[in-house]
Amino acid sequence: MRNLLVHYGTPLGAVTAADSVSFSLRAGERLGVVGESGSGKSTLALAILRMIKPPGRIDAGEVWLDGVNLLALSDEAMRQVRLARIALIPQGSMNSLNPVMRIKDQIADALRDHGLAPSRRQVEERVRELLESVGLRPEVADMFPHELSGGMKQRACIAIAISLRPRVIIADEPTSALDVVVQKQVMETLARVQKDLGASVILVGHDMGLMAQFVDRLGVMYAGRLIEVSPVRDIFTQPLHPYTEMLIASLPSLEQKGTFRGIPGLIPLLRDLPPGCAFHPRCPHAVDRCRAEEPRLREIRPAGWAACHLR
Amino acid sequence: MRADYLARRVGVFVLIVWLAATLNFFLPRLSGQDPVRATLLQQASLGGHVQTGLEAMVKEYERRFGLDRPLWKQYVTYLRDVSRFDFNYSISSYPRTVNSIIAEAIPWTVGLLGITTVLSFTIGTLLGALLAWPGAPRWMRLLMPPLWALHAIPFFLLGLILMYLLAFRMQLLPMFGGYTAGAFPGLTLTFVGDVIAHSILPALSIVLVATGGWALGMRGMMVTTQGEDYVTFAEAKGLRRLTIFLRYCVRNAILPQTTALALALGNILSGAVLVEVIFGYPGVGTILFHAIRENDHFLIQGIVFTVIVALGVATLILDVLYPLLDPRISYRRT
Amino acid sequence: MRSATAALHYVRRNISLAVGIVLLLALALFVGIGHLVVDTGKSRPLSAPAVRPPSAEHPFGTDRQGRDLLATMVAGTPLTLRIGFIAGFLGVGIGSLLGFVSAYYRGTVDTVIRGVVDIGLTVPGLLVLIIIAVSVKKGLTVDQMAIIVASLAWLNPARTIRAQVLSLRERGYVEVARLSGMSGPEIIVKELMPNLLPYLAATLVNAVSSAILASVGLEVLGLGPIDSPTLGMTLYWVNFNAALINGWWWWWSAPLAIILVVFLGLFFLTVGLDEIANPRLRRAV
Amino acid sequence: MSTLLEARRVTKIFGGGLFDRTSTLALDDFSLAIDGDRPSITAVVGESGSGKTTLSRLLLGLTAPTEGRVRYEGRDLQAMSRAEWRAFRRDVQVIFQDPYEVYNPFYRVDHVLATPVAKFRLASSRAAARGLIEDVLRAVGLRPEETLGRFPHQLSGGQRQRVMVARALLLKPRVILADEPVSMVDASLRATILASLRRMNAELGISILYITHDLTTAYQISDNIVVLYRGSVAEAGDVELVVKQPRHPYTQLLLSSIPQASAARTWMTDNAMASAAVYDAAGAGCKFAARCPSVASRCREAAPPLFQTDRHRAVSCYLHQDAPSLAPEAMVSAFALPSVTRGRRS
Repeated sequence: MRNLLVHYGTPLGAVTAADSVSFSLRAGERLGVVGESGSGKSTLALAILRMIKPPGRIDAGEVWLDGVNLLALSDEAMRQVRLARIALIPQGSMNSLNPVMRIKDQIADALRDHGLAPSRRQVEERVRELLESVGLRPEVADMFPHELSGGMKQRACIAIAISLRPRVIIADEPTSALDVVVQKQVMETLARVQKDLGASVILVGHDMGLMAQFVDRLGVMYAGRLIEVSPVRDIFTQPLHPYTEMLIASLPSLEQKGTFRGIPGLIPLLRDLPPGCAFHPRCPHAVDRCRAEEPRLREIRPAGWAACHLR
Repeated sequence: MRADYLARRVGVFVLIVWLAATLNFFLPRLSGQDPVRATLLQQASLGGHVQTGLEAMVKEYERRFGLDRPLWKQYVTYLRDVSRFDFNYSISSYPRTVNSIIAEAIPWTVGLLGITTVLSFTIGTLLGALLAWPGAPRWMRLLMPPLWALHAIPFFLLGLILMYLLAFRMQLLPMFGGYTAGAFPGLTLTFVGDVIAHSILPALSIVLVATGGWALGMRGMMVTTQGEDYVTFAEAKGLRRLTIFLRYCVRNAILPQTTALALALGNILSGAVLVEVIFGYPGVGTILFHAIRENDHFLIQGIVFTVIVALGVATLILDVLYPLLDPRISYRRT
Repeated sequence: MRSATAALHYVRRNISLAVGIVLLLALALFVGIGHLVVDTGKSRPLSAPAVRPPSAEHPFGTDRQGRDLLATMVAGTPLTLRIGFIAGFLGVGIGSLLGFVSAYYRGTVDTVIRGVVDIGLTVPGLLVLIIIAVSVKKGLTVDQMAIIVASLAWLNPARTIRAQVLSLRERGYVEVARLSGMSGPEIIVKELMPNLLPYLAATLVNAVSSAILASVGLEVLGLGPIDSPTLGMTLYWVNFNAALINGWWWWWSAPLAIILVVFLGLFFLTVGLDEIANPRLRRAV
Repeated sequence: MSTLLEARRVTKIFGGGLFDRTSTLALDDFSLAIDGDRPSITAVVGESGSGKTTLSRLLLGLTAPTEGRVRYEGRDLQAMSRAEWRAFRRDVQVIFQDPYEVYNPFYRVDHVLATPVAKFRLASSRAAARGLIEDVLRAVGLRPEETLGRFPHQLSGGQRQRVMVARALLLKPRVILADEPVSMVDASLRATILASLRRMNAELGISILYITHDLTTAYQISDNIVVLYRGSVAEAGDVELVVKQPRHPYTQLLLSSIPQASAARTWMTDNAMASAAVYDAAGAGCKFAARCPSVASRCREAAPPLFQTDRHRAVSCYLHQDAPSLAPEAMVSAFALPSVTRGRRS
């Protein structure tokens, strides 16, 4: 695994959901992408898989995986890449499994459509193996989704995602609908299968706590732009961007009481962005330049990138 | 759970049949006098070739449902008869029994309705599914407006138009009846061919109208299904477009279609009755038409009751089979 | 002013709605102008020579009993529509009342109403109507006809509106309204109704259309108001006199064309209203 | 101490009718009381299926308990007269989870504010009503001219939720039930809403019941906390004690499952195969027994009562059976007094 470089713009009609986002991902790395609602983080996940639906579209940019530009592939070649090389773990909205198919059939059709057509015995064997690797009992293979709990469904989704040993796993808010206890179990499962496969993980979400505990490096999105990318420890000790700093300050903790405070102002709408830096109306340090000129993502300290004029 | 479901469903069926029978019994008596009796007496007083039979019928009717007997006793007698499918004699064609007349007509109606329902459901559902598929050819989209328009027209009106154009003007197909008058009914090739030729027009007028409805419903469901998370995930699994289309979209979108089928049967049947009348097709609808014209109350009651029971059975079968399509059903409460 | 242009703009996008309105307006014009220029008395039998093809004097021709068909259409169309509207309004009125009560109050009321509706819907409506029509005395009037048709017309509205209210009543704003001191009927009228208006309209048009269909069906079977020149009765006479095989094409073309316009108009109106009532469809357009 | 709103030995079972063999025990012999004299913030924390939604509906009188009583000022909610019911409706207000669903899309946001004013006759004139509404909007940090006259979809989630807080304030309630008020609001806006809840408690003397799945925010704003597990109290008492030194194995599991937003990484362990949650049929014993690491045989025989381990804490676990046991309805006696003296409303 060499480099994954994403760099693209996606106008949804007149709306730019993600603008000039670029980053690289190393083999075996866990990268987090965090953002509040409307920050374009889910668009990013779908864009890497080339699954942006009209009226959205990818206008420019490149996604490199092991020396291949995914955006230049044919539709059929891209289909082969999905799951086999880049797999998605969908949002934990409990609705990602086909309600009328048994779990084993939902794994089997993925194997079959990727040219693996082994015997029924082999399929059963592989399904059992996969379920076991995510901590599910073999009986689950013959069950329907409605017979599983939320955590079990999400584990089944992980089993599907790793069925072809992908290089990159994109997890889009995988635990957003789960209770904390189950969330921890699911994330531990994800961490373990990732280690076994040696795959990289892109975790997309809004929960800073989950990011702090799970990822190696964290990208922060605001209004469709990546405004900071740093190793996760640095972000929490010395954030570079004022938004990151205020976001962290707004999080309640279990350590100390009464220390958190919100960010005043509103999250801007993507169709109505302020000129210059999108954060300037809420930024306490904003200067004239912030109102006029949009900052670019620059390396401010080793491995620490931020898009802010003040740095 | 499944036994519960079955028991509840059969219970509903019995309830429907009982209600239909009760309605059949009480409605004619609501007007104060007994219209059945009135008709019988009127027919008897008119005289004619069947007078002796009619007098016997009046006597028989008096014996069973005599007004001197309390209403509930009449009702019990009636329920007993109905449960044995005994609907008495036909008033207009005495001494034939209502049963024998209905039995003769039923194969025609079941054949026509069964085939047209299956055809229109299959074609419509398929068409609706294809219409929602991004890979569908463009000409298909042009089918939509005519289908919509046809869907809005009552079956029998389309029947009239088709009959005028194809049978009367172009003389392509026979106009009336189930087979050519004078033909010898039997399992010969010519007779079967004759029957098919006669059924094309009535069948066409039902299929053309009904297909649009199924197509519309299926297209709507497909659009909904395509927005579901499991379809997005299926795409992320790198499945072939055909796999996603068939096993994820169509498979789920067809579920509400099937539930709708049970409800639609009643409407199709109501429409088919009129189609039969227009084409003089020897099915239940035409018999009903004649029965109404001749005030043959026993025959009317017998037909209505039989049809409601038959429809009840059809929907019962559909409902019992439905859990095979949708694994969630045995858990869901209705 | 602005809302008027906005409405016009919307209608231009909602083609179905526009088509429906135009068709029904055209029909209304035909009837309205017809009543001014045509002597509807000619719709009575023996007021014209029998079985004449269209001519200057009888633009739509005449039938075998000596009715002028143009006069018959002008007189009969509003009668048929009247049956449809009376039955439709009664049906939707009763149906939505039951639907609202059933879904909002739940419990035993709901179980009973839902049971009756579910069973009623599985029974072929026309057959039940036939039994009713046969049972009541002969010589129906148009209004009695409407009431007979209405006796089943409430089933479908009750069912669909119950389903809509069921989904709406789970919304948070119903709860908030209750906590703000609103009573049950008040919540139904002020909180639920406004959101269901387009839906109710679509249901109404649908019910009118079904009622007309049912009434025409009964009439073709000979169970209608024999003395009235409604569209369905005209078709009954067409069938009775075997006009089709006798080549009297004008006799059936006129009522057929008008019924087609009625059904198509109502159908496109429903589709258009559905588009307003159902935001998901609106987005898909 | 005068009890304002009280749930006394309340049990709520859903289903279980004649034709329905599946019944759910949503709340099991649960008691809670809100003190009228010392307005405090009490948090009820539980995961999905813990019965917290049922509790909030019971306390609001939106459903009736299967067993037990819910009382307001000593009157059973199920047996109130019309006038008492109106007073209750006014005094006990609620803030719901979803800040969008609570708005009728047909009306402007003014509707949710104007309705209670009209229904409870809070103002004598149109101008007075307007003034009242503007006051409460300002009190929650919204500018009336930017808020009124808008449709709900024109406001952000945070703004919408603040309008709901304003609505509650309008009625000058004595108790506010906040049911997951920030779980659907973006992180950067949560703090503002929680701060206004605290202010309402401190400055206006309104008691607040904060129902949530989120222990972290519960810790931040409440004085006392009740941890629910499948319809029963696991642990209750002073929030500092419960959060900093949890005694019930479930509270401990819950706390260790929360990913902390800090540079210290202690969350993930390698025993990833901890079995997927086992929910066996509710037997006679402790409901947590099936998942408890320190389960003993007696845990499966009978459900543990509450043991008062500290002055301001009670735990339902046999690990603490040496402590004196406490009747369920007496749980409140383990609550701490509010740490700050709060003003009473005039």
